[in-house]
Amino acid sequence: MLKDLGRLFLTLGLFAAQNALAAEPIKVGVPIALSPPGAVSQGTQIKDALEVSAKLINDAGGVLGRPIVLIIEDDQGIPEKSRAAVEKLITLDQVVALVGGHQSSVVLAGIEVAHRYHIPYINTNAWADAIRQRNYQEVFNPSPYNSLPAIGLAAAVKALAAKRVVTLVENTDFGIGLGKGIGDQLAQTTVGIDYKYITLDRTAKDFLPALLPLKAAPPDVVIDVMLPPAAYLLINQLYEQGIAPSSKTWLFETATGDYPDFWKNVNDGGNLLVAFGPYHPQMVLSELGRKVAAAYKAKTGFDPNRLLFQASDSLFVLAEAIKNGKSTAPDAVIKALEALRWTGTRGEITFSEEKNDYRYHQWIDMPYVFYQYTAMNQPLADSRVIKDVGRPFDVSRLIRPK
Amino acid sequence: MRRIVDTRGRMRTDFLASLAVLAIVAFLPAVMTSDYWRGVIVVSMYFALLAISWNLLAGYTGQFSLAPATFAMIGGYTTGLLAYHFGATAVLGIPAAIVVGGVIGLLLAAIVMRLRGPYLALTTLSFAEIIRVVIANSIDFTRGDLGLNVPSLFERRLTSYYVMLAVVAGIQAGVYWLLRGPGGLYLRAIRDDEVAAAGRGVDTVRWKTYAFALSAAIGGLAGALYAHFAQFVSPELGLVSQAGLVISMVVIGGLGSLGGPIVGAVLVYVTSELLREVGGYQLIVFAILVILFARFFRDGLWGLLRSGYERRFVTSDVRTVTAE
Amino acid sequence: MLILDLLINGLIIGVFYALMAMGLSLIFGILKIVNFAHGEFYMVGAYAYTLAAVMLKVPPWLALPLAFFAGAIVGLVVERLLIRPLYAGYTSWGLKRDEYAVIVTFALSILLINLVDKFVGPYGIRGPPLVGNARVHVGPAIVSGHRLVASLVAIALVAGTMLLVRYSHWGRQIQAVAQNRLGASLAGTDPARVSGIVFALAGGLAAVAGALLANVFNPTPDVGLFPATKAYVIIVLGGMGSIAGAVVASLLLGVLESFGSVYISYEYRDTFGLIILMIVLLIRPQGLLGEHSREV
Amino acid sequence: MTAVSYLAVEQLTVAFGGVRALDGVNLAVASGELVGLVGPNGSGKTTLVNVLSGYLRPDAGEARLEGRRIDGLDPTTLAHLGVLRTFQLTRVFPRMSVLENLLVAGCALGLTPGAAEPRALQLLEEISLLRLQNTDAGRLSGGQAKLLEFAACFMMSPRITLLDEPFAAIHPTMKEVMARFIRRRHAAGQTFLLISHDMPVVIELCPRTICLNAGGVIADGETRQVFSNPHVIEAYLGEAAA
Repeated sequence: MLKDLGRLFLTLGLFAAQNALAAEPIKVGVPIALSPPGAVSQGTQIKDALEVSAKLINDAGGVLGRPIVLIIEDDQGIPEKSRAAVEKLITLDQVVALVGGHQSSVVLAGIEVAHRYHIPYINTNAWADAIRQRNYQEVFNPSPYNSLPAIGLAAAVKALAAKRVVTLVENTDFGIGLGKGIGDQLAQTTVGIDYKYITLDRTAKDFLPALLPLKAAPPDVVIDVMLPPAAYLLINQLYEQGIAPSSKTWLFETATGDYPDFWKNVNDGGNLLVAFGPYHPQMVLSELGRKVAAAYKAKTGFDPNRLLFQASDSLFVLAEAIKNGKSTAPDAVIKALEALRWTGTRGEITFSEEKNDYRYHQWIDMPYVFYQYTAMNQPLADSRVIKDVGRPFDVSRLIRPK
Repeated sequence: MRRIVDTRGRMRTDFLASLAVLAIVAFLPAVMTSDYWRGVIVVSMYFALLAISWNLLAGYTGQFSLAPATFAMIGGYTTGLLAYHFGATAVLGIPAAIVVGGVIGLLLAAIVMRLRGPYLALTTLSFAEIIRVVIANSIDFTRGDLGLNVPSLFERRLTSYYVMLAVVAGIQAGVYWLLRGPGGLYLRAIRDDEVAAAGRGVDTVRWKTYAFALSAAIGGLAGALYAHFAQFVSPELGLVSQAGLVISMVVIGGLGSLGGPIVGAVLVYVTSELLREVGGYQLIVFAILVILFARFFRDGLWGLLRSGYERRFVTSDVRTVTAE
Repeated sequence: MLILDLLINGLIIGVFYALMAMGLSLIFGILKIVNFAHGEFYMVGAYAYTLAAVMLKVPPWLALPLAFFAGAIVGLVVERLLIRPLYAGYTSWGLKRDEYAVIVTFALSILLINLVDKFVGPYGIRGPPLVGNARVHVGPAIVSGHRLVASLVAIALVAGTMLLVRYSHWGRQIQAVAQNRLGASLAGTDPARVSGIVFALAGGLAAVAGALLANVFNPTPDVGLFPATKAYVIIVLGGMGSIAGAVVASLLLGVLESFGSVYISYEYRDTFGLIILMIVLLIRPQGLLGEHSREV
Repeated sequence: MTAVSYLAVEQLTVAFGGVRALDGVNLAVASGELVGLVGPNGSGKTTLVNVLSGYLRPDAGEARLEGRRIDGLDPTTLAHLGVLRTFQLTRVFPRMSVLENLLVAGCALGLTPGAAEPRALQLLEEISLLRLQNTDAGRLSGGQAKLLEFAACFMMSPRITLLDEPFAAIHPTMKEVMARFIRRRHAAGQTFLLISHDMPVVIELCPRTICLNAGGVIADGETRQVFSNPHVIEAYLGEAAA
């Protein structure tokens, strides 16, 4: 209800801006999950972030003197719905590009449509390498990619000298991809590690049946590769069963720890959890990054988080590319994006040309950290950085659960 | 001037009227140039096929299956998997989808043959869920929840538009042909009173099996066509809520009438696209509509239109019985 | 001690299934219809509990009965508005009884889910636990403290309901109507009133199940689908309309799923019950513990 | 004497749980007979008809039609063998027109729609429902429905017709139409087994009557004698007393 009113006012606001600038707006499509079973909290953060960024751009006079208008479609995190949404945005709303995409399976369906209509698609938060491996020239990835945490986690496992590692992955391209990826990295870096990943249904409610065997034979490391709300259920059930975090078992987490509603849904389970973070408050931000963070805090009251920066980077690189290419024509935008070398919220963004595995059109050297919560309800800022940007995983900083 | 119309006469009128509706749809593209809205109509034709197939089973045979969407999913995956694993084209995929759908329909018929009312509903619901869970979890074979990309059939949207329309018209004609013959009598007899039908010599087992298989085959065809149009299939196609959508279409359009399913499908789907802008109230609206129709206008929109028409042109003795 | 864990958790889940299934079974018993909106009674309870506790800061132990009443009221309203026509002079050849029941309860479920999705929001909110301590050691086994307490409450409710149906005045009326609607009404029991009672009771029980599990399965608009499907399986296994049967079947299913998902297949665990349901209906349409009914 | 064993029932037994609804029933009906089947409530009349028409499997014993075993066959098969019945609670197809109700029966038993229609219209004429041929059967009065259900048995001339309480709760004039119809068919050589509570009608219509009690035959013979048979009187009085 309110959500819709909000959306209504937003559009009105943008029309105002449009009239102010008296120029035809640049329509940007935003297919994201705003209702279940999608990762709604992701969708909402991305939505807020994009709206904040669009406002910053428009207040600064827009792009080529034209305002950016976001056209948001709820895809419920369902590939089928996303396909339809992207189709609608392109054919009906005639958007010049798509941003905000998250959840790999959904994006994989979306980029097919974008590719068919040859419309640039900027992937905000879909990690699956499969997206890059399609080698679609329309698709650009300022988002994290599975190989990034995979490499980081393998290093961490090695540093911990862990022998048995179990990854719990959601049944999506993101989850399964990362589950396999970690295995490959472990195989390369370390010898003699007993590794397996268990696929969980992200719509399931009760994971105990899958967890109890772990309880019987506790591994050294459990890695959670799920998205909320499933991730929250999983973390709670892992804790309540005394599986992890525990004196025997570390709990690692890849995509949930820095969500604004993390502590609302997770109690004791979150304490002493070690998480992968494409962003951490202790990271140095660019000037733009600080501006965005401030605007976001002002709008939502939430502290900045990785999705904020990923989302605004997606919109900013698009705006930048249109500026440089002096056109919204697909080919011009794509060319400009490929040539782009520009400092975003967390560092200089470039898209690799190398058509190899996860590399194509990927911002490869994106900064990331590992951090550990050392108390319940601890703000992200106070959490302890275990692996800082460009540094190795520092076991000595970890606190072992009792 | 008023004429007396027997049931067959009424059926003919219904059939012609439904063709008229399709004719209107055929002329739409002249005024409706947006590719998107043409796409919407294509999808509503997909739902029309499902609605027809379910109406044949529930409306005319009284077999209240909750698995109409399941056969669409089966059809979609048949052609999708053939393409994914063996690179087969639609030319093979679509017939395969019809056959596989039909065969699984036979299987379901065998399972539910002795079941009625709530038992039938529960069993078909379980059947639907089993198929969906299996497809959604056999990740290595079906890519599970992630869905499957399916090669497109026609480059031009207008082609898909008219092909889909033609298929609907063809199926509608086929169903009409079946219903106006003795087969139609047997199915409706089974719907009204299976026990009595058997006692009068109707081979209830055989005709129920036909109904299930036919309905399932149509569902398979619909799913396959949709998959090639959308170029994507996922277990979403078989969700219980999808079945709910199909049922709503038929109930609002008119359960057990020839035209109801088509009108219901187009109306419900197009409205839901329009309401989408207003932010997802469509399902609330439809749920309420369905309850109201089931409660007060049991013959649906089509029934209302027809009784209006007959009150005007036809002597009263065959008028629909909603009045009671 | 894997076996022990599986057994305990299977039984715990089973008890919650029972809360769902008993109501569904009661409804089927007196009206011979399946309520396809039963999962939404559960959902209503889950939200009533969580919102009361989180927004209004009602202590969990008070929010619990609150949830019961919320569910009971919804059940009562549904019965009055939608189910009455089934037996209160429902005369139409246009739409048969079963069909009406399926359509209406089906639509009702879609309606309730989307109403909540719209007006409360799609986010999962975690219900507060009934006990602070998140996990307790029972001998060798560790169990979630909340689950333990919740299941104890559930056991009490299940037992209470069974006693109520068997011995109380209302209970006897319910049995009477279930056995012979006409006879009961001749004997001076008002079937309509009994149906009202049954729906209220069913709604309440399902709602409490939702409330008790709100801390384990964060309530979302579609949270009811999963327990409802289980309840369908159970009433068929238990013999449609048999309360005791439903309870036994609930525990069986809980344990079966718990073991099956470890020893047979985790991915396909949700199909076990459904497959059994189909097999049972195939060989014994009246369910495992149900008794025969004559055709002509 | 093959005629005697036209319909032969031997040691037929049906048990529901502990209760024996039919307990070793023996009876024979000759071709062209019109036999009344009477007995107090729960004596097993309807159960017998349900077995003969295939709606119930006997637990023991057998039933033969012209020497062929018919017990355990399903209703459809039996209908095709010419065993047709009506139901105590009338069963018509409510959402089909009166005409269609007859067409179903005709086509199902092998008539082409072309051949079935005139036959149906003629029957409707006979039971004076022609006027209502296009009305939904669900809107007929109880009596009209019974007549329709009855007529449906005669789309193809049956081998034997089992009538379960055809006179129950119908208007006297309807009763007359029904009785006339039965008499005419009987005269034409049709075989009937007629369950009825309505003594006068049975006495008037049926030359021969069989009386069941507690699942067994207690009297079988010329109708008036059966009704004067002490066991029969006692059975009915017993019921009255109860």
